[in-house]
Amino acid sequence: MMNLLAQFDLNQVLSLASEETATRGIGSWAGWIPLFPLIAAIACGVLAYRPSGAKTKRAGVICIAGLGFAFVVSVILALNIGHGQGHVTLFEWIRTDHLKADFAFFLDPLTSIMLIVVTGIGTLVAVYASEYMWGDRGYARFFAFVSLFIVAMTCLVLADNLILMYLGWEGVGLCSYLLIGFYYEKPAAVAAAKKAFIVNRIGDLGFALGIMLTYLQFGSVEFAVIFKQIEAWQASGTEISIAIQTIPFLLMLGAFGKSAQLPLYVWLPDAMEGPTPVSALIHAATMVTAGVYLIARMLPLFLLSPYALPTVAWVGCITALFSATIGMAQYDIKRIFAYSTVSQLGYMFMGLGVLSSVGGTFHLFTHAFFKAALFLGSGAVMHGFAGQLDLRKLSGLWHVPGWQIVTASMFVACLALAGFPLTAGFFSKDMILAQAFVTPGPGFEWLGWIGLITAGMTAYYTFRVFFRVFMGPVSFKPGDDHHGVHDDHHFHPHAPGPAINFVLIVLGLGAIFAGWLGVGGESHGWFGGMVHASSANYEAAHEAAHETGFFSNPHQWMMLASSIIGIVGIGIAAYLHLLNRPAAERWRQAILPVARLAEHKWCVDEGYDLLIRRPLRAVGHICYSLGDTLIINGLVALAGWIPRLIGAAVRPLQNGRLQGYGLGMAGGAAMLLIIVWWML
Amino acid sequence: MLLTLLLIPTLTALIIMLRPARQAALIALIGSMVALVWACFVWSAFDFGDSASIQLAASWTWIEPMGLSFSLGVDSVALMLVMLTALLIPLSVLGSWTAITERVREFFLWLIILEIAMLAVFMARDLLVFYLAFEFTLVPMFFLIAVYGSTNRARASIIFFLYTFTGSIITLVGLLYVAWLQWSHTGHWTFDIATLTATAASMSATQQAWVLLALCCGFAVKVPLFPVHTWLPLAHTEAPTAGSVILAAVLLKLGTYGLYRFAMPMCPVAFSQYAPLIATLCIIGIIYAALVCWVQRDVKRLIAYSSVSHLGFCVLGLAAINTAGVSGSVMYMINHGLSTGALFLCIGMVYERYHTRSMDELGGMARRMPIWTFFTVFFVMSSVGLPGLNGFVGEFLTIFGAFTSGQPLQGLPTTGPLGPWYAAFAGTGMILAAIYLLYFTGHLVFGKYHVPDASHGGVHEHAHHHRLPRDLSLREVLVLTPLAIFCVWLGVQPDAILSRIEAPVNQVVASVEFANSQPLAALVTEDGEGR
Amino acid sequence: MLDRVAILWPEITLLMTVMLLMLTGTSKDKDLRRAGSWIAAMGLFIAFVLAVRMPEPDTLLPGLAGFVRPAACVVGLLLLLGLGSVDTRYEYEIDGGRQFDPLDTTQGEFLCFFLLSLAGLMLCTTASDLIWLFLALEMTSLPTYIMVASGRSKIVAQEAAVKYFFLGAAAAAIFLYGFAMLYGATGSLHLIDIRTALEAQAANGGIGALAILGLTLSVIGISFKIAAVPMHFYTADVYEGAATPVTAFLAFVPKAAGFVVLMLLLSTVLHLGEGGQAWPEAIRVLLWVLAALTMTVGNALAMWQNRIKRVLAYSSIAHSGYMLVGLVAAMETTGSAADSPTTNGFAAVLFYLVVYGLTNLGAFLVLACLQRRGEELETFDDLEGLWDRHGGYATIMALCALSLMGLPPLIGFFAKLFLFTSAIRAGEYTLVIIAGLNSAAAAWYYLRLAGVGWVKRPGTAAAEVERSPSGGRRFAAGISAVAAIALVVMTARLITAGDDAVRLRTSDLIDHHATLPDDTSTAARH
Amino acid sequence: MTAPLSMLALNHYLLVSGVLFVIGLIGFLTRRNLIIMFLCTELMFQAAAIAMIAFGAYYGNAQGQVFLIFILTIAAAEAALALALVVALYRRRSTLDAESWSELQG
Repeated sequence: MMNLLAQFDLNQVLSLASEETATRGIGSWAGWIPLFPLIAAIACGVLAYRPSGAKTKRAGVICIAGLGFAFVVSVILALNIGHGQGHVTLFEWIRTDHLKADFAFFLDPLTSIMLIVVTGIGTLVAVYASEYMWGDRGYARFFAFVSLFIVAMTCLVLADNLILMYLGWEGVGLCSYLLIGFYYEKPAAVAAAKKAFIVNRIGDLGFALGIMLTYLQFGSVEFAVIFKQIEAWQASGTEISIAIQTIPFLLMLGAFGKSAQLPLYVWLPDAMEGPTPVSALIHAATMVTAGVYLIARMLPLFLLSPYALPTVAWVGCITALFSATIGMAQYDIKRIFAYSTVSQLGYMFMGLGVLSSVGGTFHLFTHAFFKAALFLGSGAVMHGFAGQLDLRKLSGLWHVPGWQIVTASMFVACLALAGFPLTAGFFSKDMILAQAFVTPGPGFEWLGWIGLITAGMTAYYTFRVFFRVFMGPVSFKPGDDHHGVHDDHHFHPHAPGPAINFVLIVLGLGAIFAGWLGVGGESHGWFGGMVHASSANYEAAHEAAHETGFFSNPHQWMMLASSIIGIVGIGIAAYLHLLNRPAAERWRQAILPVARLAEHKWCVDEGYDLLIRRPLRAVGHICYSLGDTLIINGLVALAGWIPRLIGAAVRPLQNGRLQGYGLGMAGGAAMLLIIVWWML
Repeated sequence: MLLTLLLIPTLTALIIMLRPARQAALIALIGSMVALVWACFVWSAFDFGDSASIQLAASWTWIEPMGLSFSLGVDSVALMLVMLTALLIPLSVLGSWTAITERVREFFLWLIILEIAMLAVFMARDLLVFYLAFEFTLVPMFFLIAVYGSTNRARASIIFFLYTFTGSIITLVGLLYVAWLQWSHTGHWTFDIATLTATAASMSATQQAWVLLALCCGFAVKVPLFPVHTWLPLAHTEAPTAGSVILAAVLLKLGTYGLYRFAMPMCPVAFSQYAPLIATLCIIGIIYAALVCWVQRDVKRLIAYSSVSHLGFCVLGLAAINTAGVSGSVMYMINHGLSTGALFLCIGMVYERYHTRSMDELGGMARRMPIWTFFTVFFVMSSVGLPGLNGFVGEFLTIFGAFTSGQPLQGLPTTGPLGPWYAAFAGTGMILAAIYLLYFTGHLVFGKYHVPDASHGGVHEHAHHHRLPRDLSLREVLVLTPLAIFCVWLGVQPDAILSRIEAPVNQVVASVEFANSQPLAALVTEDGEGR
Repeated sequence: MLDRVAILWPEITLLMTVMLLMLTGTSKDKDLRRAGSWIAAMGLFIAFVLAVRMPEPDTLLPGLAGFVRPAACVVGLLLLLGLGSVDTRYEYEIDGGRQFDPLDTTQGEFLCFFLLSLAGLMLCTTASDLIWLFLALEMTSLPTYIMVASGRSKIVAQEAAVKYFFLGAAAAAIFLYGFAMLYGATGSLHLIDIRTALEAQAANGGIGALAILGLTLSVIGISFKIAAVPMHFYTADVYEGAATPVTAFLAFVPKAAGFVVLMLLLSTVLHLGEGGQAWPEAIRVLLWVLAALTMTVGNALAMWQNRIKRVLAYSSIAHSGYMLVGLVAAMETTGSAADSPTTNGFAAVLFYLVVYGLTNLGAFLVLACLQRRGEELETFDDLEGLWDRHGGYATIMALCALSLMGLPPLIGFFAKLFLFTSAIRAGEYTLVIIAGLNSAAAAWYYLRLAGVGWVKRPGTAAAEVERSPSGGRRFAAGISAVAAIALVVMTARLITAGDDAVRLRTSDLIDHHATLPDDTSTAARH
Repeated sequence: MTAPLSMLALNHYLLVSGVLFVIGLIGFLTRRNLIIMFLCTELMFQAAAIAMIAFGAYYGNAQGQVFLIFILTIAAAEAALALALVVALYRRRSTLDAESWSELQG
């Protein structure tokens, strides 16, 4: 690590003169963002290995300071960047005459939004975790990994070329592996961590091949060069070769792997084994959005091929619907929110797919806030009730003293997630659905309708959790995780402390007011402006939408429709889980086979295990037992035995009898004579 | 200059022989450190401006009528491997400080003799000197495995010796054929690599094919390419820690170095003709070995099979016959040496404490050995090919080489027989690598802590001989830290090596491309042919 | 005839030493008897000095004597050292007070037979006609039969002598018949005349069937001496039965004589093959088959052995096979200036002979130096853990075994290298591959031989192994081990000497048959 | 010297020597008694001698006979040696059967 620091060559970072673009040298500040979390990571790492490290809170403070400073710099960047771009090269990384990839940062409005989300949520989670993780043996180790995660995520977001993004990509994969497997003594956690890393790796292979194909077609992996080339082609109208059109599909594979979309989503629900702050930060707000950021960043490339974006849209939509159905049938709060994250990510991809890049990124932005709030809230519940997460065993937390703030922020976050009017989620989801009905594309209307239905389901399962856990009669059973050791019979929940409450309040406010950023003005307010200024903007189809809308203006129409759907969803949830809980059981009995299947997550995990993992292991066994030991070693032993076989054939002649030898000699001589005679 | 690099270990060997056994380890350490310092001195004396040309050359005639001269010389690729060897020997000496209890003097003697042989291989500019050293590395390795190995070491050492010995004899026949061809043209015997490569390159395609087959027999066994790899897991599971570190880190590179130095330049036409076949063998090797790794219960055999899988990438890079591929493969040789060598050291440290290598008896070390866990996870990530660490650069470049080989790159006409599909299948190797290495970490490092039998674990710590602390002692940390620093340095700053090996790699690739583009009129006249 | 005597001085000195030994051997005075081996050594040394300076005989391969005789003397000296005091039982009895009876002592006679056999070998090199060849061969082998019989007091020695004698006699009869047919085909016994007759036959329509059959029979008969395949049956039993120093003697002297005679005989048809090939097709195939069979059977049988002497016996058969490869490769037809010594088959055989002689000697002498409960070492478990008990011997055994295997830095590798290069030059690719695979297979038992001393711990049997009394053997074994390493430096000189030794006698020298070529250059060469 | 042998007469002699040689060989392989075996080898020697003489006569030079003399001397030497050996063996095993000598094998 020390070596990495020396490489940073501080004066270069501080040098205000950035190369190409003429912004006020803002690019060079970008170098600072990954630097501070890195220093924090090293400091916490050192602390982790000193025996006294676990006792003090110092690690938490260092991490919060590092991330906080990065957040401040990101905010300054976001304000100063306006609609310009920044670029700074820290040092040359890979330089063969074919392949050129430097450790360089590229800054544009889209990057600054992502930076704000990453560092902002990161700091808040660090504050939350400083209290939540207190008392755990790996306290310093946790903060080392979190700050390392922020370093990797910022590198990913700031990267100016695909290979550096790949570095960040795998870096976050490593940190998620380390953090999911944080409680390494629980076999389930270790298995979940391994599963996350491997599924991500499958996606990363697609991403790597995509990078190579990009290099092959564009001769370079740097965004600036690629976008310039695309503009040149579009200007000259040259025909786009099939090879170039396959690049988006490969990159998509990487994006779906990292953002847990349909084929490769299985790792996210299991990632809940990790500590809750990790779930909130990595598996809700930041890492899983990397896939969305990749597609947003490379949107011009995706536009080249006619089929890329529709596929993205449809995969996103189906994933949203699919995971919403599973979410409705789960009982573990964190699992429900995990499936809801997969579903909301589906929405973001749908947004990008239907050419509403603003909608997609804005949903990403708002989702980060309310989903983090939901996770941290459920974390507080888990912390307070000794690891209890089953919604059937918790009820009426609103009335328990000290839990009011948590309930309030959870309520606000649930409203946002459900898309209740005027909350953040409402605005972002509405943009996506509106655009779905407007953009001409294969079956995009159907997309819209499915999106609306899923929105209803989302509202239902969100408030199912809320009404079950926070409303209704007060009754709770503690979990088995003797975090704070109390004996069972007269257990009293241990209310969340000030740090947790502060963070929940901030996120709650974010969940409400974040929506206003994207409203107003002709292109969705400040947020829209920022996105349009970046590489992810797409103008064309927008104006045409107004005349041919279903009603006079699709947005007004969509606001009305989605709010009705949201309220209906909330109503059903209220009826079933607050007013008449036994009715829920009766309804479940009515559709028992489907309900049980949904509970078992449509047996997707078992399917993968059966179709892929078990056959591969069988092939492994066959290769080892049959291939190696039997065939190859067999052949080698056989080759080793040939001389011995010849020996065995000749050995009987050596029987020690004098005349036996004489006979052998005479016979041999005769045989040789015959050969010579035959040769004459 | 180079001769002194050989003389220092010889001197150390002599002193070890004379001094009492107690001091053998210390002398070995000092000797190998001095050799390392001298190697750095050689590195500084080496002018990387024209790193393609042979520098620091020196030669003494040995058997004049045979044209055999003991000539040394090194270009930047060979220098890299010399530095790798010079670095690893002191580390493995330090690594096995307490591991070896009886016949200590012979152990370090064999280790230093092994170092002499390996350095001679990389520095040889004369074909026969290369071959002499190439085969002589077998003897110390044989004794290291046979005397200091674990349970069925006798069988493993004999199989190791015979496997490689048979392969290399056929290579000898191939090399002699080329030498004789040169003699029948010019009338005087010489084994100088440059002249022989020139003659060999002008051979007819069929002759080149035969010579390539002969060369591959010896080098493919050493690299362990797919069908002939079964000796490696046997040798590794039985070898002592230092033995398997050197075996994995340097001895396997003799094969790939041989392919790079001899197979490609000597039979360019045949090599590019058969490159798809070699590439398919590599890919099968990658996937086959990775799957086999996944079902192993013995940790050392798992890492051994992982070396087979990783070196599949290395040779794939060579078969790509373009700058990215070949420089990736050279990078891979060095990176694999560092990361797998370090992994073996880590396993050795656990073996020294609990005397077992099977995952059933051992697990969850993280709780009791945090520092060891850091290093093991670090090196696992390096060999999985995590960007930012050294494994990634080599792996990415080799797959990238295979991907772009044969495709008209932007304005750069690259010949090369492979294509994107080779890269795609090789890429699955990256996923499988993650699977089996995390399977290994999941069992050995994380998960529930269990030790062979708890008493033994306890007793062992206060056992009679060296009282090893539960986590890593300072000595052990000192062994692993330089490797970790190199992994990070090569990961963040691969240019240090890439830029230096650019020239020789380009030279080899250009020679192969030139030979392919050459119309085969310049055939070797047939009279040279025997009956 | 007198001029031939001028070149026989080394043999004459040996014969004189034999006479002297016979006298001292039976004298009553004890230390005079014991001085026998010193006298023999002196005789050998003088012979060596003379052999180096002898002028070239007027035979088909004039230089051969200049190379083989000094080599024979050197190896002879080492063998003599290795002999030490063979069959010392009678001497003990004398010390123990038994009345000395000249009839019973065998010490003196043993040394005489030793020197006679060596003289026989040296005579082979200067043979110019078939009679001389026949006599020299018989003179080499007859003493060896007695040495085998009297070398050791155990019954197995007599059994070995019986087998060796009878099969030897039969083989002698075979090659004698071959000589007769050769004489019949060419009408002369002088090798040079035979050569001119065969050159004439080759010129008009190929060499006659009688000559080819005669040559084949003699090659088969002589292949008994070099233990080539059809005639190899006796080797293992005789080597195991005889005393170890005697076995060391058997492994080198008859084999050297056999190869020298083969070279002389085959040089009558050298370069007379159809279409300018080195050998007539029939002879080439014969030698090819002999070489391939000998290598493969030798190595194959060696795999099964557990007793050390039998392993070394079969390994010596395999080495004869490798040397036959050199014979098949033979000399470059054009004899051009560019013909470098390293691609000359015959030169490679001579070089291999010397190297094989030294390293094989080392291996046998290590066995001779050690004994278990007064008896010779038997199986591999006697050698286990030798490194811990007798470090020096384990190293010598390892060095000799690895050199016999042909492991690079040692001299054995260069010997095989020259064989391979000459075979490749002759275009015998398949034979080279077979030789390569054979030496790879052979690596198994050589590795076992070399490794057993180092790898294993001393077992119960090995615990009782201790040094045998005589000091000379240790010194001889040490020298041969050092030779395995140091000779590498001498390879250049040795191979060039070998190349000069096998320069075929050009036909223009034949007419002035009587005058000896006073070629002064031979003396300067060594 | 009398007129050299005609080709026809030569063939007769060669036939005799060939038959003699084969008889010797078969005798050597079949007869168990050591002395008889030695005599068979002597028979093979004499067969070679006859061939030598025949060729000598055919070519009209005396080299064949010179060779004969030496063959006889060597045969005598071997006879002496053979008998000495046989006596030593008889003292050890008191049997002359060749089969009894098969301890060394494998």
